[in-house]
Amino acid sequence: MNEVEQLSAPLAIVVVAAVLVVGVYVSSVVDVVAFRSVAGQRLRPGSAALHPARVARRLSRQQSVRTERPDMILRVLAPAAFLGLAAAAVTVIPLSPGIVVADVRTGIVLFGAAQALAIVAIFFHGWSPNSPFALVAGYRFVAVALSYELLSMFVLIAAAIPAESLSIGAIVESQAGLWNVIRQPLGLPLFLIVSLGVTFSGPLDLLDSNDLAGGGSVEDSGMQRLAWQTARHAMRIAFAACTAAVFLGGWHGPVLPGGLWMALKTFAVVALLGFLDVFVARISAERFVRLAWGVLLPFAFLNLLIAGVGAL
Amino acid sequence: MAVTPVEVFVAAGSDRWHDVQALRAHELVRLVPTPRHATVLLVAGTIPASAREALDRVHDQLPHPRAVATWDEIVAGNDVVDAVASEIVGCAHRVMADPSTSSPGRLADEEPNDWRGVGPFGQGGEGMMGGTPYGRAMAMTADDRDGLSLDRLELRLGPFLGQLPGGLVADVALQGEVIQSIEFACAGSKSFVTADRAVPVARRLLWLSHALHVQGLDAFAVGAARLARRSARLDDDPGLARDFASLRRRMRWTGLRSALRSVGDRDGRDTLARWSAHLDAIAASLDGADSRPVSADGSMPITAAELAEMITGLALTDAVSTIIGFDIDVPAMTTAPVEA
Amino acid sequence: MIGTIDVAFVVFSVAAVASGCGVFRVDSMIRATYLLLASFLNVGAILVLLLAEYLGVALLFMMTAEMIVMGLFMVMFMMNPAGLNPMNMVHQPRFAAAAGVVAAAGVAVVAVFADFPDAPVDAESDTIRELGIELLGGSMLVFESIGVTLMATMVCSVILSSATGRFGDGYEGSVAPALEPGGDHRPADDLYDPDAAMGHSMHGMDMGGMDHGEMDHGEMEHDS
Amino acid sequence: MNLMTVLLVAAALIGVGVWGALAQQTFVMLMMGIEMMLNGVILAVAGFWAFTGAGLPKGQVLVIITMAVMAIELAIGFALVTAVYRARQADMTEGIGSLKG
Repeated sequence: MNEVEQLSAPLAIVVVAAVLVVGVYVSSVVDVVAFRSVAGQRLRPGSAALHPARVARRLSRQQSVRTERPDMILRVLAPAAFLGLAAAAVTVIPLSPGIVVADVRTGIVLFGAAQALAIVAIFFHGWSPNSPFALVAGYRFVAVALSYELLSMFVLIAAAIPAESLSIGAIVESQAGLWNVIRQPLGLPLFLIVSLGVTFSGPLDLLDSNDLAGGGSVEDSGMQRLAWQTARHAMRIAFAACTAAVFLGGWHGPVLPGGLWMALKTFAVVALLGFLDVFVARISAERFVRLAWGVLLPFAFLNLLIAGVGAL
Repeated sequence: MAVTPVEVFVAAGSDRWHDVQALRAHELVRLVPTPRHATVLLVAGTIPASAREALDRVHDQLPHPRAVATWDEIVAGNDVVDAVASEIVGCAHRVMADPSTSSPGRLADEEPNDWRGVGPFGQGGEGMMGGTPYGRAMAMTADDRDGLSLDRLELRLGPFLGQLPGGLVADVALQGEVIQSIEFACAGSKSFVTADRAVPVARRLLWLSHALHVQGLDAFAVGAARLARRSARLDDDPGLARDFASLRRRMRWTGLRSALRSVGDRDGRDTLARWSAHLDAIAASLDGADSRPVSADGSMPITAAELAEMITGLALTDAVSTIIGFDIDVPAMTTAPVEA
Repeated sequence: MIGTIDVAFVVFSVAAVASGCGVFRVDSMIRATYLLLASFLNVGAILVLLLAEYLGVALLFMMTAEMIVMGLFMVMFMMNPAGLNPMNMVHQPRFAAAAGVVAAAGVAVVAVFADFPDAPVDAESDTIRELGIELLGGSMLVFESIGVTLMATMVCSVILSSATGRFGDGYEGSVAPALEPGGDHRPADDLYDPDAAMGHSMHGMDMGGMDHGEMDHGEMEHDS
Repeated sequence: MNLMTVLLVAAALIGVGVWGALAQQTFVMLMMGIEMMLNGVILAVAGFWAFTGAGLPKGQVLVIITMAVMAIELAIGFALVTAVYRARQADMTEGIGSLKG
């Protein structure tokens, strides 16, 4: 752990910004590709690659409608905070051997805290426009989020046990021989469920969902909508990178340089999340809450037990 | 040339609502769930006088630059959907190129009336609750299912809500996400579900397309809408039955079954059973290699009052799923004579 | 000698106190709740500056979850949660402000005049590891007691908040509040059906929240 | 940053908490006042640990105890609010003049 070098502040900002910009763009392209291939529409590589840029250009020219008596501070804060938390989460994840933006000793707890604060940002998004469907969606999301919140913490703590450290860099190093996905087979699927929850996609598409006429985004237009979508993709990148680092061995891998392995694994998780988003139907919040407390949480305990026994 | 799809919000009268769903099949058009996301407002079918003001309000909710297209004014060639789609794309391009042509607001942007506070601190009602300070009632507490008295929010849903069948109007009272009471605006107690009646297979597929969209499966909705367009064409399409079977097989993997199971139980049948009946009917019709009207057996007709009773106490999501599970025949509902 | 840490400390402190004051000044319940969270986050940041790194981040993490729940309760219980309707929800403002000043001054006097030993934490020490070993070593009994207490709390809060109390229906013997502060309580039947509450449900009527099946069950427990 | 400044900030937080708890009328806001006082207590305890405890980890354990107290206060508080609300339909302190059910 000692040889990990902290990047200098300006370089760190550049690195985080680059990771997020590239990541958000790639994640948006993945969404287009996933949608078109599942829908059976023609897939032109050039068109798909330019799609996010075109959408961004169109939305930036669209009016951002102001609703009646919104909570304007929180309305602006919601996407900004969501994006900022994604950036904060990225900083604690090692990007390649020896390179991590902020090698804090409590990296995994900080990641969990960023995820918990993301719930607040998402709730703001539903609360602030002063619109009934958005409020219902935000409220419903919080109920779901409180249910997966514990799950995420147990799964991450279990991953920290073999590393004997809360630093994500140490967790990656502990996977030199055996990746956590094999050592703790329950961890990865549980963490993917959490990732789907935080990015409200696929089965947990309970925020911006069609059954509430767009839910939390029902009043969003123009830049407001663009900012929210950007933040959501940034959060997906943060969770994909964390999944790659904590469960898929991070930079470990043959032949290719470590940074490239990390990028490839992150991309694989982003692609998986993108396809799950398109391919899985939404389940109702009530059912998920039941499932989370009744089934998934016991599995998380089992996972913790496996990790503990493995560490003895 | 590659372009991004134009985002369209549909305000459809109940007579055109199913037809409009076919637009989901078109690559250059994307139907969005809220007017705030749309560039073009597509007005289709007969808009009753009672829905005029709602239409104007929806129109004003579109962000600038915005444009309006009207389905029934478009002179169609041999394919209405293509004609409408190209008109929509044209509209959108014109207004994007010259934002000054954006459709102006139809209603005045103001409160129904000024703030009317009555309390000592200028609040709207007594004890900081209730009253109608802007001409809109504030929420008041009412008993709920958990024995607490929480705020009760009265809303009117429809007639142009993306997730509900076009023209359907319902007055609901919500506490949190739970529907405490719902009343459909309709004439009489005539049954308004079509599942027991024979309808063309294309219409059933269009229903499926919208229903998949509501369940969060937009990509599958595109597939269903494409099948609907193919089945609507006159020429015989032998691959249709096979492609539908393939769509249905893929739908099995989406978790739709567990999402719909035991939602909206009535007489031992849940929403999943209703979906199965619809899908079986489509499959039977397509296997017969013709588009004869078919009826889905087993689906009981239901009246507006019965449906309202069924979904009272459900969460909003489950209520929407339940309503969509019945292929509601809104025209029959609104024009039905009052029965004694 | 003013370093980065001192500047950060001043910023976090001012933010913590300012958002703390904001909690009791804003009308919107959601803003109040999350201003309290902001205050906690800033204190968490100060804890990190004090080298209690794990505690700072844990405070951040825990308070976030706690305030989310609090926000839900706020919206649920409060009338007018967004503060869109003008309101005044304070009483005895002068006395309260005076008490606040006195309390703060009392602690401040101790802070300024008391003489404390000077034994700062070694900046090189691994405080997280030490804390972990302490929690599962010397202070294990304390740590486990906290766990058991929290468990008991969960059970208690479920019992307290459920509609059916230990001795029967939660409405039994309950009294409606006065319509104005200091006034008489309203008659009991304003709130519930007295017959049903006494357990003699001869009318067979079910008022809101009354479940006869559950009530009978509760009485049985009481007798045994 | 030294012990005195940390304690002064803690004093300010405790003062704000006392003011809030006494001035607010609703139970939930009253609980927020108590939370605010505990917030100050946490800061003070952590300050003592950092400057006078020579890094003894027992000081950190005390912070954890305070946090647990806060969690318990919140959970029991909300349960009581719910119970009182159920029984009296009251969410303001004036609503319950007597504790007698």
